[in-house]
Amino acid sequence: MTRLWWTQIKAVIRLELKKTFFAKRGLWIYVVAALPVLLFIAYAVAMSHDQHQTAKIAQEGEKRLAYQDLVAIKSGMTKEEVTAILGKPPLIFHWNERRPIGPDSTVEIFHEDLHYSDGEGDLYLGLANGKVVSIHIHEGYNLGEDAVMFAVVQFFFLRLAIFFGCLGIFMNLFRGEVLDRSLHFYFLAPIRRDVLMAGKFLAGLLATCTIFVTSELLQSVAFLWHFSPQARDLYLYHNHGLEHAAVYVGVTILACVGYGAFFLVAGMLFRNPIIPAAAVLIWEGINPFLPALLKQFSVIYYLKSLCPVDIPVSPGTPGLFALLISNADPVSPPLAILGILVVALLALFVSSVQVRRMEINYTTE
Amino acid sequence: MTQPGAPVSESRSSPTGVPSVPLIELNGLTVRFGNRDILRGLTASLRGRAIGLLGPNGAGKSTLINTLLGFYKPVGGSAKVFGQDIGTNLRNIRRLVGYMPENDAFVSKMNAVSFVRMMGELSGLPSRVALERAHEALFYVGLAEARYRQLGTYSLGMKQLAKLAQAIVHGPKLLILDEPTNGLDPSARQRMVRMVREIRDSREMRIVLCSHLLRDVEDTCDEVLILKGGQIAHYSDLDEERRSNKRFVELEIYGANGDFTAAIEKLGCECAVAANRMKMVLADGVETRDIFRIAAEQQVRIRRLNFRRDTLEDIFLKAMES
Amino acid sequence: MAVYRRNYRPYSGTQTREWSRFLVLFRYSRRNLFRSKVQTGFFVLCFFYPIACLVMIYLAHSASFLAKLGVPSQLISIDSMFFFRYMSVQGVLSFLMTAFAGPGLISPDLANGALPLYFCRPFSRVEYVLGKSSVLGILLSQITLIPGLILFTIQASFAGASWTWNNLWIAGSLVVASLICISILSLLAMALSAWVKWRIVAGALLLAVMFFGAGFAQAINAVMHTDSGHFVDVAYLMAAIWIGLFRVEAENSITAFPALIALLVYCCICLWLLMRKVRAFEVIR
Amino acid sequence: MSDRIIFEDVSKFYGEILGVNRVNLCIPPGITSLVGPNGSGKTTLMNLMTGLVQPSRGHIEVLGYPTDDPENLFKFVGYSTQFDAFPKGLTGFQFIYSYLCLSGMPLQDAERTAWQAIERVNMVDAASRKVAAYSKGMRQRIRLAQALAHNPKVLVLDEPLNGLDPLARSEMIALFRASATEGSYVIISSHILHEVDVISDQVILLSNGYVVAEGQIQSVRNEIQEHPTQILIRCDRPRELAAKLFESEYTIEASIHNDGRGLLLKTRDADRFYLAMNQLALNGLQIESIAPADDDVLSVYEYLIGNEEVVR
Repeated sequence: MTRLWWTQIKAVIRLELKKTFFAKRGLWIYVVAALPVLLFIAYAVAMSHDQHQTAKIAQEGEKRLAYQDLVAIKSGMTKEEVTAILGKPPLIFHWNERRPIGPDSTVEIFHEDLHYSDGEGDLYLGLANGKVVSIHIHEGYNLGEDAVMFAVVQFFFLRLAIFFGCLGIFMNLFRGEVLDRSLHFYFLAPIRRDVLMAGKFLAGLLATCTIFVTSELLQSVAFLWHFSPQARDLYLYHNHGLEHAAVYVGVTILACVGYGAFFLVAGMLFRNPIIPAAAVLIWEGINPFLPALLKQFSVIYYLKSLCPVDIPVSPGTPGLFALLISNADPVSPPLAILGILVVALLALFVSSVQVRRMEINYTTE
Repeated sequence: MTQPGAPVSESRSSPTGVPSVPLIELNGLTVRFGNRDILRGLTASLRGRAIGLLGPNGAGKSTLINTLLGFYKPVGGSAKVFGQDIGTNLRNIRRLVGYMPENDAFVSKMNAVSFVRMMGELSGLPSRVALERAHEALFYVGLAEARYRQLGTYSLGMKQLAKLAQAIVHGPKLLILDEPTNGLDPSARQRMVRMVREIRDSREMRIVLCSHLLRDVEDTCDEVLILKGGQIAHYSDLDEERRSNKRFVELEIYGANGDFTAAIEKLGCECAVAANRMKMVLADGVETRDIFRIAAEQQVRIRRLNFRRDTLEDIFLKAMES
Repeated sequence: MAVYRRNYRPYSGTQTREWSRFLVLFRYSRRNLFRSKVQTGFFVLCFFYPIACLVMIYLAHSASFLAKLGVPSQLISIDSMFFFRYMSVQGVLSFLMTAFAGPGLISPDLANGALPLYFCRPFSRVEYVLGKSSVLGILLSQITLIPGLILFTIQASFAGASWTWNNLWIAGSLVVASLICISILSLLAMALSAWVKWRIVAGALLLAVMFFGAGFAQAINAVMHTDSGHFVDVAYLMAAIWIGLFRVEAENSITAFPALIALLVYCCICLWLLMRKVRAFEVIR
Repeated sequence: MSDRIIFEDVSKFYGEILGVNRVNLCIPPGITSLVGPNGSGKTTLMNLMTGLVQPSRGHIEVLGYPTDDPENLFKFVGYSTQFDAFPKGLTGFQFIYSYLCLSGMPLQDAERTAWQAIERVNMVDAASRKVAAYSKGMRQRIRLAQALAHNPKVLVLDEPLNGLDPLARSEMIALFRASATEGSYVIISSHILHEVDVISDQVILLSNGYVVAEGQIQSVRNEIQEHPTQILIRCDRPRELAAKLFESEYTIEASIHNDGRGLLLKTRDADRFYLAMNQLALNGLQIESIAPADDDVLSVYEYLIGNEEVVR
């Protein structure tokens, strides 16, 4: 018996995957998943280009410079003093300015911009008539803050992309079929309705997980691309980078399970997916302000608890994220996982009941 | 201001009703989707008042219609409607044509009147006239009571009628019907067929009707164009086709035994018997009277007797074999 | 005494002018639009802020009254900033209006296969799009452009010739700003609704494009340490252009001209989508 | 374990809308045609017997199985619906194939069976194209193939001939015939009455959700006493014939055709008329044709359901 069911489930999955992966209407999900990857690739390219520049400057300078050399420069120094410390500037621009100092008299000012580098950071000096007037030290990109930024973006991704992705795919499983008037096709096969549902759910899960996990991994790769090997190792092994990545993958999968089950039910109960979607989004949005009991009944609550780096809401992070990443009282990981699974199972049970009494009458929209 | 009258005056000119300018003129019309040729060099000139367009699925009937309406561009050859080329003055052709598509087509949030009225206005009727004619058209197709209801709530048959109404509202000279009786229940079908016949006989409109139900085509059309695999398999005048072989007789008889058949064969007519149905070829000199005589002798009841005419079905089958 | 049989009647009367046909579509679509109560209610709602502006203009010119209230009269100053604020508020409203009314225009026709019925008549695809978009165009200009100009004229009549002469350019910017806003919004709405043939989803998608755009713009900026991320944020681009037009000091990291180029590119994409989807029959190979 | 399809006063309501009401049926093997206007409940009846909808009242049994158990039911039931839609992006073959896979069939068996089914509706050359690109008739046929694929004992077909060309029609009808003679149950709904006339062993007439008649056409026709038999005679001198016929008491009414070459006779006793006709024919009457005008489904339909307006 169960062997038959498994073969049937496999058949359903095969059929569904063909539809979910190559459906025109599913295209946007790929886009959503691909955007952050592209973003990080762009990031990697830009960063490596900058570093290349910096290194080149450092090479061309006649002295090997260290960081303290750069900071040694004070404003008011003459060009000679500067060159005494830093050597001849590898890169230099200059131009003339005539500045009005009275109703009809002007004065000529000779500007020079010098650019030094110690291979990590850059030093930009502005000289006017041979005196240093502006000093700007541009620190090299250090992995620490970028890692936080990375975490933030990934979290944002988790919150929205996976939410909408699951919405798109799992809503399609039943509601989409009803809208296409093709659901009866499944109900005409000698297969238990709940087996069918299980198959569809697994198919959806497979699809979402593949898409989003791949995206996560690609993001990490793209992010770490341009860093020097030792920096990478530092991040991965000593800075928990690796385990974070692993955890993120886990969280992604859990998110798919949770949201998936949720939208599966929603797709059976509601004619119009927008309403439940909006409801859930709001529910999860106000989640932080809910009493502890109600908190239990949402996916994001557990996801937040699972997220490894609880991001410091520094003034640097944009407002949108700040709102999303606030997490009041986290629960312990095992509890969180359990919670999500319970929520999912609850949803699946409801939908299995629902699917058994589902009827085919496609009313005209 | 446009002049929809021009080609029609020609069609009136000839007394027979068959106009000097052919209704549709195809020469070498070829249409291709991707690498599949749907129409392969059709060449014909159709003149009938009501032309039935027949053919198996995928023979290119709908494609031909859509090409005539300019929805698809031919890759080769040309076509003329009322002597106007579909390439150059499509707009004029569309002015003269009313089209009832096969798949259901409507605007869900409108009631029938404003839907038909809008369509009328889109093909150039002044607003007031359009309203007037919209009501007329809806009455004419028999949506009288339902015409203020929203089209979204219509049943299949009613949607068909609404489609017909929008096709005739602007008083076209050519009415193109793609599967008009599709999915209609018997009474609705009879009604539709009756209507098409009326329109044909009113001589205001020429009709191109595309259908799978030979019975409907036979009831409505005077010419048939049979397509097959994107080519013309047969084009003929139905009435002439019908005037052939008068010697085939079909019988349905009760209370007969072998003797009856034997007696018939004694007359020298070969005949085939199946259950209580019987087909025979009257040998010359033999009349129906003789059959009745035999029946009278043997107390046989003849429930059905008729000369088989060469029906459209036979024509169609012949065309398919060729 | 006579018996009249009602049967088919041919028509050989006058015909309306070719160019005016798209207005038919305009009329009917508009009528459908305002059949919904919510729609009408929201439309009324859109006029609250303009009325408020009207009051402010009045107050600004009745110094005595302000004095009575003890408000310093220079508190309210009617200048380009004032109109910029007006524009941004109405811009948001008109966006919501588009999200509400836009998708209903095309998607039902595609979903119910009505397009062949339009195009088998002497009526082209361009005319169709024109007719449908004119509905949105008029609707939005009733929210943005027209009240704006009215406010300007009233202000002008209060403030006198010299002010008017010096600030005439504001009127110009009002026109241009609202035209840009209208065209991009309506094109976006129509393209999306033609693409997903389902009204509600199209509406949602429009919102998504805006918000996701904003979010992603921020993400880009955060990651790349730049400001050019804002180019994917339509609302931001529009704001940039307006700031340029009204010559106000507001922090905005994109200048008007590149923003305008970006918007034009988006418009072209929308048009392309629209023209691909609005056909009598989709040929499936 | 019965060998019938049984409805015990079954009612189905969609909210307030009446699907079918108080239906009692016992359908034997052979070809059974459902006939009735649009919205008379044909499709509902079919959905009920395939468990796509469950009855609001009453009890349905298909060869002894309840309809709420798809796993067993569809082992011997095939249903070709009227819904003209398919799962996205499948080719004709994949459509059938995946359907068979759903039933847990081993893959290569499924493939073989699928091809067999496709051959039976001769769609072989189009089978590898996307269903989305099919014409109406092809879609119809592939649906049929899906219903036939697993050689079910009960075939439920909702307007199976809709949109088929004449050739395909006759092929399909032959197909149904064949499976009916093998003793399976073929339930067909159709609007084309002259075809129903030819193919069906028994008919079920539906109107507004009620069964108004069921059984063999002839017997149903004979049930309707209030309508005398109508016979159409075409001959050269109809008036003379009419005059003669009026002498016999079983003649109720006779009317001359407009073209003056036809005579429509209403008689209470057809058989005696036929016998008499033989005699009449002998004395110099040129008879072109004789045909009973109202023993077919169409006339039964018109008598029982009436030529009611399309607009309901």
